[in-house]
Amino acid sequence: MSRFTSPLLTVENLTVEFLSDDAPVRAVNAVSFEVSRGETLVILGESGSGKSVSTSTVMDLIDQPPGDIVSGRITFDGVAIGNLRGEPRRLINGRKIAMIFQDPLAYLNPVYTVGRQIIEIFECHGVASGKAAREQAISLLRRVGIPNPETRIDQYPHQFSGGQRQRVMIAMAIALKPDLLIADEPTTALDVSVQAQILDLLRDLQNETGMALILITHDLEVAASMADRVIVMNRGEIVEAGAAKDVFTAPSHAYTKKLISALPHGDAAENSNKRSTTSSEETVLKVEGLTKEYFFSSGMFGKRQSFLAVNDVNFEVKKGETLGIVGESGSGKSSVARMLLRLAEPTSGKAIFAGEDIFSMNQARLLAFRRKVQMVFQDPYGSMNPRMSVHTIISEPWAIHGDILPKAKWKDRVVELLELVGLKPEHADRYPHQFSGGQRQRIAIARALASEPELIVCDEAVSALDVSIQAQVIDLLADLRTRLGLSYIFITHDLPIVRHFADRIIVMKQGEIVEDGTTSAIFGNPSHPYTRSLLEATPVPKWVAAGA
Amino acid sequence: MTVITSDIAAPPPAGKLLIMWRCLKRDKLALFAAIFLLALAIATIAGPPLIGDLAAKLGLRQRNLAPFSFQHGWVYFLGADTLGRPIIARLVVGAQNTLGIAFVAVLCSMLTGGILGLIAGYSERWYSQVIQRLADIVMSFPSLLLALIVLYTLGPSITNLVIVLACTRMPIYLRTTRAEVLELRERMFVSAAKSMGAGSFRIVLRHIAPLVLPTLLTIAALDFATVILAESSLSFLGLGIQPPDFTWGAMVANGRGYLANAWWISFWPGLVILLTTLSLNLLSSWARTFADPQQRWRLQSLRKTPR
Amino acid sequence: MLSYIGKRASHSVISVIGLLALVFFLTRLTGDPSSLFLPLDSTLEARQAFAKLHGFDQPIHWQFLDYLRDLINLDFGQSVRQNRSAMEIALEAFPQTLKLAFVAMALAFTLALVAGSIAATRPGGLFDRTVSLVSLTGASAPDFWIAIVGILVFAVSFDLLPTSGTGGISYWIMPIFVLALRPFGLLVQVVRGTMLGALSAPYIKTARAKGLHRKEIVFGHALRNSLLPVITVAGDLTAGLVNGAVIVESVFGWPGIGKLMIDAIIQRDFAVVQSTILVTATAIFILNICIDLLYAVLDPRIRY
Amino acid sequence: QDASKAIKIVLPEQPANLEPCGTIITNVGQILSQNVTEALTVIDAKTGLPQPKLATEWNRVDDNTWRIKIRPGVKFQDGKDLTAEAVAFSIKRMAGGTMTCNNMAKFGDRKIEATPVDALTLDVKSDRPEPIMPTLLSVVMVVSPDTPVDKPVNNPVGTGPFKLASFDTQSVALERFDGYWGAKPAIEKASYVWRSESSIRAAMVETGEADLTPSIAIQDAANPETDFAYLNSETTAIRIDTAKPPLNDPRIRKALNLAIDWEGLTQLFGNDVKRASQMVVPGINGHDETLKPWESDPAKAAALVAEAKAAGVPVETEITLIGRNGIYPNGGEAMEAMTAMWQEAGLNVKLTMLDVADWIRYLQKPYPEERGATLLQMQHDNNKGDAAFTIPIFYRSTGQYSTVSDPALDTEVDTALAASGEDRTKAFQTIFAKARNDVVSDIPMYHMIGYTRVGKRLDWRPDITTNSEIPLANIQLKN
Ligand SMILES: Nc1ncnc2c1ncn2[C@@H]1O[C@H](COP(=O)(O)OP(=O)(O)OP(=O)(O)O)[C@@H](O)[C@H]1O
Ligand SMILES: Nc1ncnc2c1ncn2[C@@H]1O[C@H](COP(=O)(O)OP(=O)(O)OP(=O)(O)O)[C@@H](O)[C@H]1O
Ligand SMILES: [Mg+2]
Ligand SMILES: [Mg+2]
Ligand code: NI
Repeated sequence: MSRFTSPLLTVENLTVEFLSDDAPVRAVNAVSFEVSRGETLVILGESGSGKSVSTSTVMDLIDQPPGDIVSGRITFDGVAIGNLRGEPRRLINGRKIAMIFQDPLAYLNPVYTVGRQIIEIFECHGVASGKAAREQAISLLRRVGIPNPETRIDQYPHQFSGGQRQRVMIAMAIALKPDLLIADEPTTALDVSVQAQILDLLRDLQNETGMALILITHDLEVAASMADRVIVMNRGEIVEAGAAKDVFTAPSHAYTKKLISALPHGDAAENSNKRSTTSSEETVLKVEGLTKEYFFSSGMFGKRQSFLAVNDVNFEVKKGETLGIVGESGSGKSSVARMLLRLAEPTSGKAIFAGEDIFSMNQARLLAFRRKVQMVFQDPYGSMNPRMSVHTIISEPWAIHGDILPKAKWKDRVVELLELVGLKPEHADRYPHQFSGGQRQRIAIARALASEPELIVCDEAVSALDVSIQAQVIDLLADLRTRLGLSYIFITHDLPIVRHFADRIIVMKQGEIVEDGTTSAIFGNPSHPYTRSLLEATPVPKWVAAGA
Repeated sequence: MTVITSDIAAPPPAGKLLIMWRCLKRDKLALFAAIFLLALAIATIAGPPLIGDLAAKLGLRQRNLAPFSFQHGWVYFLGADTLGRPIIARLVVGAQNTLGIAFVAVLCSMLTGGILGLIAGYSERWYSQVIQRLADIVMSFPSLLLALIVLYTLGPSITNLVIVLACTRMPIYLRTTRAEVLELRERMFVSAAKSMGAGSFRIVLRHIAPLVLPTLLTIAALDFATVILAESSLSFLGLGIQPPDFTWGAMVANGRGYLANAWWISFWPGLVILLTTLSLNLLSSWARTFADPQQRWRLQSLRKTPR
Repeated sequence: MLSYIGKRASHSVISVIGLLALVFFLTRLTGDPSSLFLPLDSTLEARQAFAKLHGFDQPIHWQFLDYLRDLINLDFGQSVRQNRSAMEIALEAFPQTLKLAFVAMALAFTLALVAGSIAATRPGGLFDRTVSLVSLTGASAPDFWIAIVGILVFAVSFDLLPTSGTGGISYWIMPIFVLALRPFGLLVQVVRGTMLGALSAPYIKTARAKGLHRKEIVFGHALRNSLLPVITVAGDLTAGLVNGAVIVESVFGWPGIGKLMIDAIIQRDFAVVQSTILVTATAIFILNICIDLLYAVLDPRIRY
Repeated sequence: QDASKAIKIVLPEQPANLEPCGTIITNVGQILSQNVTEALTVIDAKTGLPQPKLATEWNRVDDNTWRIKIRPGVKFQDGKDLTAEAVAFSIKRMAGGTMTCNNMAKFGDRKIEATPVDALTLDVKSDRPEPIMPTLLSVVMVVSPDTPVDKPVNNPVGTGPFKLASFDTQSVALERFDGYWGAKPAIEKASYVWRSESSIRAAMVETGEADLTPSIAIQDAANPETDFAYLNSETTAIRIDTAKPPLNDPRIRKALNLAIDWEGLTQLFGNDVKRASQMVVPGINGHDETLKPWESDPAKAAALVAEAKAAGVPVETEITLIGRNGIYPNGGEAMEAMTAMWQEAGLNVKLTMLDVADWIRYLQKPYPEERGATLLQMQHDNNKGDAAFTIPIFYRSTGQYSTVSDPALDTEVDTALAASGEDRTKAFQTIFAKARNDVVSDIPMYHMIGYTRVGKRLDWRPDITTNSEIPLANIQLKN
């Protein structure tokens, strides 16, 4: 493209492997790409295709060994940085190149306040310090849409919701207005309106400073709205590259074609939906007046403060039905999910499951209950024991509830489940840290399915999956629902997916349900202003916007 | 992702033991440590029947015989002790009691401390508090006094000695375990396990304990030396091992007055204690690496693709 | 937080009283002090008179009630051997031990943090191996060995340091060194172990991507996350020193509480045993409360 | 003050207190005796006879009464005069029973009472005839009448050449007392510190940090220029419990003596020690120089055991040898060696090493009921010049350590104690001979040797009294 003259970053023929006793795993194979100032390069691709690994290599974040850069040349601003270490590398990382990590929950240090983690960047690059740095950090948090940044700056990551942590991560990355920003799935946990706000922010930065952006996303609409150029990766290789418009309108590679046609959007979703066909009258779960108040104190001896995260939430889930929960990031969706599984005690309220209040169950009843209800966590990496292999992780429900599956059959069943979610049998012997974000999410889904539950609570369960695999997983879930009468509570920010998959939807904002109804009703005739703003926030492709 | 199978043939699937052996081979120091401990084990079992009598044979006319001479036979190569008994023979014969006492004592303290620590850390019930305060009490109880009390109430015996040693070392395991559990129980995977229906027992044992164990092993490996030496300091109360039985610790203590004139009397037993501890530590740090999937590659062959 | 401290403190007070009662009854099972205080060839009558004078002939529970009554009046009893108030003796010795323990631990702790962390950044490397070997050797060698050989070498052969006693800086060097050796060895190992895990955590990648100084990454991010077991072990070792730096105290003639306690135990000077245990136990309980509070400071996820 | 006239002495142990009534405790006596406080008499190290100190002369008024003349012109360190009244006070303080007085142990069960006759004369009465009263008076430390009577003190005030300057947990300091009645000592200041490790004490004198240490281990006494050996009035022995089979058979007891490889055992204690044949050292009234120690004769020992066995003595019965940890240097090793030797001789001996408190139960009457056949490691110290401090304890049936109960022997002991002069010596010697040859209730081992390291600055030699006193006044400074 003529607009961008000299490339800022060039990656040539990059090949990365992971070594162990077994044959090496080739994660990235002969990948080349470049990005210029002010340009946005979007990397699309299958989950596990090497997107994160190839971009991490740019920042020297792959540990070698066990990682091994077999070949490749990385040039940034005319300097070869492939083997750069120590002080020169430090001056580039964070300041010239910054990265938004895919899994914001694990990538924040749990023992420091978010404020400190942001201020640190200013201080170590000598940009600002003390009060000034704090001021800047607060304004950054405000820019990424964190409410009350003055108080929240002194809180710790675990006190933030998934989407809020992701935004903290973004704030950290843009703090020094880098020349190149690598954003690895930056909006996976953000609702559409916040997502739009963040994308605007990134665009503004690009206009302001000429920042180059490498955006990894699975979301085709986001991709289209941001991309100047697109590369598509599959199985560690680049299968297609070109100007955004060309790739989207005239894909050439089979995988790209599959990708673009995989998930129907907009009204197409309304028609080709995977919603439940056999609507039943039997109520599986009834939630009444659920309320959660978080207490926290600022500092060791600080005053105790409280925050009402969930406020008087009521809903019902029927057998064989999918209840979608959408809403603002930080509106208490995950809190509701955690309470339903008795992982957090509610401040007040009731949840009747099979005629019994979950919150007053004794240990034995709880055990039976937990066999029937499973959860897919928003943070799949954190939810797996790092010492356990995938086989052990997936077979754990069988070990807990001895009567589900005889031990002899575990191995086969694990392989079966892995294949159902699009992973390979040999993955069973690997450990969580050896997977990509999307792969971990799929392992979590496989585990949830393992105990053959009646109700699954999915907290952003498919948010990191590329559309083709997303479709595969949704199909799987829909199939199970029809065959086994499973019910789902499906928390997501992704409107096409809920529209496609959910039977009824509740919309949450600031801890309260602002609207609920059947999917068609919500999408066809939204009544609450917030719902409307959600539906309107659909991004427009960049070439269309530019052309207009 | 492509699995390159063409240029490197995948090794045939190996059993757990074989994998461990391969990993052990890659860490030379740990390998030496293992070999040393193995040799020690063999000497412990096979040694006493072979040279048992030599260890007790008095040689009052060759008291404190200096080492490094074959004049009196090879058993005197490392010198003789204060009663002229050959040090080599005594090292071999002393190993059994020493290692037996230390091993059992360390194991007991680690197990009880670890288990109580897991309970105290994970549970928030009243007994967690009770366990902790009890640990505080044990911690503030002078070990010598404990030894004396045990001696007077239960009488001298090796079992009681082990009880005393295990009791006094127990709090460190308990408190360390608890500290780790406090953090680990807040981790997401514990919630995940809970949500799957795992009981406290399973969570503590399967999810938390494996992550605590490496730290405990590290402490235990060093405690081995502490326990061996502490044992000898208790024997002067009459609670320790009684002559003619002896341990390395007793040998070290025996040579205490001779450091300026006959260093070898306490040096050699001190050295074997040191080597044993060192070996255990090297092995425990190897085990730590091996048990951690994120670190295990350090012990693997990592064959690179040719470029 | 304040309520937690209050609760902990009250539990601790109860525990200390329990400990004292335990010590009171159990020590009296360990033989009659009269024969120990009097010369070996003194007569039975003399011994009985002695027991009567000091109330050892009373039933044990009466003795205990007496003790409690005195305790309420803050009278901790008289040392039979030293002809002085037992608490006065204990409080005189305690600061000496505390000074020594504090300096030694501070030294061992900081050195171990630094050495252990650096060793963990390159496991199996030269620095790691050297630190491990040196620290483990120091930690598993008998302490009197090091103390006596140290004196023979540095004081006698080279005449660099005084053999023993108290006084200026030079008197501190050897005792501190000997005391710090074992804690250092153990702490290095614990730091190294936990740091290995922490250094491969994802947030370390974040720190690297942020371009933090290596020092910041290792000591700020990784170390901070692995401190829990480290301070626990350090606390435990401190308690050990507070309770019994006996070897160092007796070899170097340091008038501390460890030696005092051991002597009192061996000589069955019950009042001194009780008082020293009261003093050290109080210190240890306070130490443990501090450490538990420190957990919450170090890791915000831990709340009491 | 002149630093060159100040000396430092390292003791093995911290004195628990400085009560003048406890000077028979080694580490108290080594500081106080002859320095801060003085007694009425002192024992001459060579002859064992009492010599004048604060008493100038004495004579026996009747069987139970001795009249003592007090030295005139003596002042206490607090300025008070020494009078008969003051001496009577000191004796009353000691014997009155209002406080525990360790030195009283030397009096056994005797009761004494002192009454001033005039300003410098005093009558001392005992409840039964006491021929060696002047010797006994050597343990009566005379203290200022201002000393509290009912409780022990840590700030003694006596008449000695030095007065206490300070006493804390690290050291005791003495200063020369200018009002002293006798010759002015060369030393002006003395301080005492304590280290338990013998090698450290030796090192301190070697480096010049200290000037004198009264006892170091044999292996540390390697420098003939500074290290002096002295017979230290201690006798080591094994006591045989004659009441329990098989030890109630004299043959077995003799066999125990004969089975030891004495020459080998001596290696443990160095060649300076003297084999003992009786429980008191030479120089003590009653010691019999002609009495031979047991020879080593394993063959004869075996024969005796066989003979006893044939006579139906249960020789296989387990005999417990009870040792005491740390009793004297190499004590543990000696027990180990002797056990091995006895086992060699066919006796079923088992060793248990106990700590003091536990060991004392076996040493002193009443003995534990369930004790079985026991041998007991012991060490006896008599530096008071007379076998009266030994014989009744060991051989009279009422004796503290005694395991014999022989009425004939009892009367013999009583007669000996009442006798004086030649008769007394003879009678004691007969009893020792009987104990050695017929009763065999003990296995005398050695008269022990102590080693003292004296710094190059000092001109002083240890002697048999060094274990109980180090008179600073006797120490001269070289050049
Ligand atoms: N430490 C590791 N050891 C072995 N294999 C690894 C390791 N890290 C990643 N991989 C593998 O490398 C491949 C590429 O991973 P990468 O994280 O780049 O995927 P991705 O394209 O970002 O996928 P996603 O969209 O799911 O995040 C995956 O197949 C993954 O299993
Ligand atoms: N432990 C906690 N202490 C204090 N506040 C908390 C805590 N956990 C969550 N919160 C707050 O509660 C609110 C709801 O959090 P929750 O995780 O339920 O949001 P969410 O709806 O899942 O959002 P997202 O879509 O971003 O994941 C957020 O504002 C969050 O900051
Ligand atoms: Mg990824
Ligand atoms: Mg959430
Ligand atoms: Ni999305």
